[in-house]
Amino acid sequence: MKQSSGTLKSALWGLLLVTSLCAHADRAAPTLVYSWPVNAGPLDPRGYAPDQMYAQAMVYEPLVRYTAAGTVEPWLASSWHVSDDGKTYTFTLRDGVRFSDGTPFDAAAAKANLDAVLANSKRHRWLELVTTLERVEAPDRRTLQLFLKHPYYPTLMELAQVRPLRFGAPLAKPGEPVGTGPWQRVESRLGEFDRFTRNPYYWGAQPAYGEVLVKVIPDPNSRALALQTGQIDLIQGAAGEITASTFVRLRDQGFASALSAPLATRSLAINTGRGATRDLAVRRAINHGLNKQAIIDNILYGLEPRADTLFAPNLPYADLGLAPYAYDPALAARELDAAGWQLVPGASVRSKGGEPLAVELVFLGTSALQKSLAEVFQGELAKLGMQISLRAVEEGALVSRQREGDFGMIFADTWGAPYDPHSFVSSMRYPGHADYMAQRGLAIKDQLDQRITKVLASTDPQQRAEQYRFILTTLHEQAVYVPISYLTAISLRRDVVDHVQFGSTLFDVPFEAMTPSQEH
Amino acid sequence: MPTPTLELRTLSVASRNTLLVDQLSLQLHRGKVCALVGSSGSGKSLSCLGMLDLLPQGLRRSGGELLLDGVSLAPAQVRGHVASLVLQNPRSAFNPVRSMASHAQETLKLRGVHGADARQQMIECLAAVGLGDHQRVLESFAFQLSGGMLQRMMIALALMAQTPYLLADEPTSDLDALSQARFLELLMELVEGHGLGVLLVTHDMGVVARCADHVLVMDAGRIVERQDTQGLFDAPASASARTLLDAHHLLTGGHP
Amino acid sequence: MLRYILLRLLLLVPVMLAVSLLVFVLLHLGSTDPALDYLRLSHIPPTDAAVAEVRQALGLDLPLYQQYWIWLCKALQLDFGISYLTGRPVLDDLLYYLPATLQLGGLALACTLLFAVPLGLLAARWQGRWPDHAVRAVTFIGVSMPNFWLAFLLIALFSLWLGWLPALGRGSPGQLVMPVLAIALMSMSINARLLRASLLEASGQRHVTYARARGLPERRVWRGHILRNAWLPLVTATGMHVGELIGGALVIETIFAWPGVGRFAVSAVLNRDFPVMQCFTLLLTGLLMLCNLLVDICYAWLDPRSRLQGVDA
Amino acid sequence: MSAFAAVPHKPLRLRWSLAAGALLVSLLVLLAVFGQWLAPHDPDLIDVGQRLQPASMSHWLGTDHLGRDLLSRLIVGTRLSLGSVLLTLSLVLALGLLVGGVAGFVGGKLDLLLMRLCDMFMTFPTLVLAFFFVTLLGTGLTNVIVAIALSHWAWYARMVRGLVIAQRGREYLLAARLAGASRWSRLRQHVVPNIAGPLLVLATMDIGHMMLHVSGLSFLGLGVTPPTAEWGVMINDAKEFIWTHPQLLLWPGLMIFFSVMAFNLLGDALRDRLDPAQERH
Repeated sequence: MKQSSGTLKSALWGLLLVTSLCAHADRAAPTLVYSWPVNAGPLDPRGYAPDQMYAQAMVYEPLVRYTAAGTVEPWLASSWHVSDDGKTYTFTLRDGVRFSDGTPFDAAAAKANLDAVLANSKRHRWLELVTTLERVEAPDRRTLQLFLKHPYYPTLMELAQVRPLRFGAPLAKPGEPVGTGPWQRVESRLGEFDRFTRNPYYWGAQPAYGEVLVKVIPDPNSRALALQTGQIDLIQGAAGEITASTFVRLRDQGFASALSAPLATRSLAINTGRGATRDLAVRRAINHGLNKQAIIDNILYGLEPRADTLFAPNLPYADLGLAPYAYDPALAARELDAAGWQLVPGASVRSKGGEPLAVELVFLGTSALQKSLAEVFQGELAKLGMQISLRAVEEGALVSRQREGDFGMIFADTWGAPYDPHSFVSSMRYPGHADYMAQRGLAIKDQLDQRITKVLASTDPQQRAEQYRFILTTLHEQAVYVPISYLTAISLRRDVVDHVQFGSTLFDVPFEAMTPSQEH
Repeated sequence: MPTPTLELRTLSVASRNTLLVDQLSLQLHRGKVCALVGSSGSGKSLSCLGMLDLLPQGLRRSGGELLLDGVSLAPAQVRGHVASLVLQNPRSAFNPVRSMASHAQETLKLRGVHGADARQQMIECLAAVGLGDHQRVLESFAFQLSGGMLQRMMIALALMAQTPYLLADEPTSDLDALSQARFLELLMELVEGHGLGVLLVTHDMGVVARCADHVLVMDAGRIVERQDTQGLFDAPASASARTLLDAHHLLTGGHP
Repeated sequence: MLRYILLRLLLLVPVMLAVSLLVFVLLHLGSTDPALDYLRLSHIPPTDAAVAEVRQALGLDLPLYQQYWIWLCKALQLDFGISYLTGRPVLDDLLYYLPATLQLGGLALACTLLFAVPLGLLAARWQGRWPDHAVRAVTFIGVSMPNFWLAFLLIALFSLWLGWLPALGRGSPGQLVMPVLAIALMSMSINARLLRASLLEASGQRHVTYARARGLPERRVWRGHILRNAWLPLVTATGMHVGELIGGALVIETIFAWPGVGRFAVSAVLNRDFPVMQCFTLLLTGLLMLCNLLVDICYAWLDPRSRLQGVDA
Repeated sequence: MSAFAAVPHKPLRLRWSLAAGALLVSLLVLLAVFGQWLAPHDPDLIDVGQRLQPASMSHWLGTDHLGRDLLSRLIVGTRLSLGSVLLTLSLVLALGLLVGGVAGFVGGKLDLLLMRLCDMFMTFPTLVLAFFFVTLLGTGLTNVIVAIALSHWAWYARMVRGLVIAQRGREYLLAARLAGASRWSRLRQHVVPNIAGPLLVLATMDIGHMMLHVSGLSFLGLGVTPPTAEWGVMINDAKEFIWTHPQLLLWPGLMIFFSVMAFNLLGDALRDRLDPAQERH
């Protein structure tokens, strides 16, 4: 898709060369320059907005860390043992770990952090483990015991999450982040940047970079320009750091780029409890009627693999070999006819018993990507005789519509690793979710919720896999969702930085693994 | 030595296509009042302004050579140095945002008079025109003084400029009878006292009768009759002179 | 005069109070619930329990009048509450970002006067000839140009094609040029046209004719009489333009990634950050009322008529 | 009798600009009314394969990021932009006449109160006020229209009040009152026609201003809901492609620019013709 007039391209190259020459590369303690839309925030170990998760992941560490393969590896806990009844977890803490202020990390410090979570359980209750955790004991300096009210298999997964179950120095003053992680935040200037330097007491290998400077750049276009003009070295993440078209343009200009494995699913939730989408045939027709591959190739520039099921196969318990809904408009039309949605000659919209086949698609007005996708869906489904009316809303209204089920179809991505599939599935049981509202119209919704509760409490992996198969297969066959593509993190870097890898979750960026490249 | 004169030769004023003043010539003599009369719209005010080249936007001036005692002068040299102007509606003639003192200073500065003796001259001129309370008058603005006082202030400015000639464009038509009489009295004093040469533009034959030595009657941009005052009143030659006089007699019921 | 200024300053208080009450009520009756925005930004699923908990934490569950009363008491001690999203005191953030906007707005205002006055004078001085037509054409384009489109044209021209100026951010003077121009062009053109019209009107006045009749040189007639009167409408227009400049800053700051209070307010409004919106509108009202007072004082100083006849407030 | 006041005559320039303004505005109205039939392609037809094409015979101005024909969207966009502004104007005029009329006619305490309210609205910059109302009412074109109307009515109310008070003193109104004409008929027969002139001038001058706000708010993502073609939204969409396809940004901006200029041109000419004395920047 090379499309730019001659003078424009040469001007850009000129711009690039001039700026990269004068970019300073001081050799003393090399600095990696990254960017984020907002400041990192006070960085409380258990803090939510305004604390930014990428920064919390740099400073605070979990007992066990989530890996790309979907399992957990020992981290602050060198080993652990789960009791037979699945209700007691005993962790042996790694020795010689100290906080960035030099104080030791031991069972007492760990217990203090977890007790603080339990004390404020009202705020942290959204995480299932917090409601199931009874109490925490520290029998000796290197042993930590967690007692649960009932078995809860995703305990280790939820301990791996960025917040709230990570560990900060108990005596640290608020706003002074002190963690055991490879980095410590030394300076934060509002609206400008946050500066992280190496944690001198870090138990692991010291990072190659001496400093990570995170500039505050809210606008994706400005971020792309900052990379071009050498003001930043790296763009990485899955939170819409830059638009797909800009990524392709910069990649074509020679910036080293990479795409991560699928981390979450970009999908539409269909309301089974309201309007024409109550009818399974309509939902199946929608799944068959969308040419996902063409959309991905043109709107997403082929950056995200096509999604056929709600969860990517590489996620735990999700590799079920479900039959995808192939793009087959003819089949979709036949199914609609069979279900009684007739297209009266002369009319452009099908109807059944006087009710027009009209569905309201709600999307985020400020997201250019969702707007483009919505417009393409509208165009494609119109060919099937379906009238899709688009409703653009801003963030706050989108959430309230998801809560109240005030939508025909709505953009509702999954939460991504490490929440998928267990936390996401678990949340389906509670009203106030797009998923709960979408599934409300299913006859077997209650049975589904019971199965979800059972799967979370099951201790036997084989039985757990069986429950997941039922849940995911039902959701797939009832076509409650239209999975579009698997969200991947993108990475673009100037050739001053090497060994750039992706974090195993949506939120962390492994700066500690990156090294300044040798040539410069 | 012939009496000093300020002569205007063949002044014409035209807007885009109509001729408003056609080949007007006149002579002003020191110590004499020459009246320029005519019905409204006859172009007498335009001539007065045209003489000093003060025509508003959109009007073209042609001819109108000015000679002082036979010596040709440019209008800019005449304005403020040879001839001063007194306008009809005095309130709008003063800059609303500047005090009387600043108007006076401006005029005196032209003659290079500054500081204390400028102040002195201001006081003298104001006294000369009967504005005794000079402190208050000098500090006040146009909207704070009456029409009559403003009219006399204009005369004072003319005195300060020490110009031998004075063009007065309908100076009395806005004033009440009392301040009109006082103004004409002051004018006559200056004419006899300082030998001021005055061009008096008016449509009020009463004023002409009382002050004017010589009368020019205008109609549709041309002078139709030139006579001395007494002659005009006795035997008006032109039709427009007669109509003016009839109107005047009607108003005043008989001879002036 | 002093009494009049004191009266106007006293008037500020009831108006600010009325504005704060109006804004408070409008916000809370608004469409969506800020708790949802907080949960969204915290990546917490908005279950009913979570929403209730956040509403209680942010004090939104209290009855409206009580919330306003609490806000008012704290506001009187200059404590405008904590921002829902940044967790920092609202006033500190706003005052932190304000200088950037004032710098942009101030420069734009200076730029407006710097260009509008000579252009207006030029056009009026040579009315009808080529400078007049040139100025009228330029200002006419300026009045019709949308500022956000102009901003992109400037970026495309100066940073993309010519590469002279950095396209965004703040710090080096080069980064000031485009945003200021994008904001100022509109009000510069309006003021130039206004000055030209008021100059032409003033030069037609009778007192100017009389000034010339008194033999004053043309230069002094222009400076002492025409200009002195033509300033007045410009002063009132400039007062109004302070508001327009701030409106312009709102849009321009988002384009040029300028860390000003405008952009901060836009993000606060989109994320339903009530305390910030409340404080921002108050700050803006105060600023605008002070500007209007300043304008009135200038007007009274320049025009004795209004000063001595008692200014009609 | 001040014979030397500027002799009123119609300079050539004035007639020219009136004609040009009227011509451009009528062209816009034409585009707005017959938009669909004039547009070469269906403005909302998405053809993802034809994305970001340069100008070609089939697409004179090329295609946008979703493969829709840019020229058709510009033409159809006229309807929305013009329509929304005229709707806003009618709302603003209604509000202005109502409040201004009542304040002017009733006078006294009510007049004072209404005028203070106007002052408060007038101190706020119109765009900030509109922005504030949109976020309260929610996005969407109807809300944008209401928001802009709410932020512009004060100017009209202030002017109407002034004119009503000026008219009220006029003899013929007193005569009408003596003749027992009801207050309402007096307002309708005598006062309104005299207000129409200056109001028309203010309206035409203000249309340009409002159009800038409608497209401004759409540019900020708060205005028109897709996929309807509107110039402000098109600029917002094209923002992302400024580096590679600046023309996507150029054309909608030009359309806004020319339509605002057309109304300003007409407004200027009307102002000079109807009441030269009334100065409004």
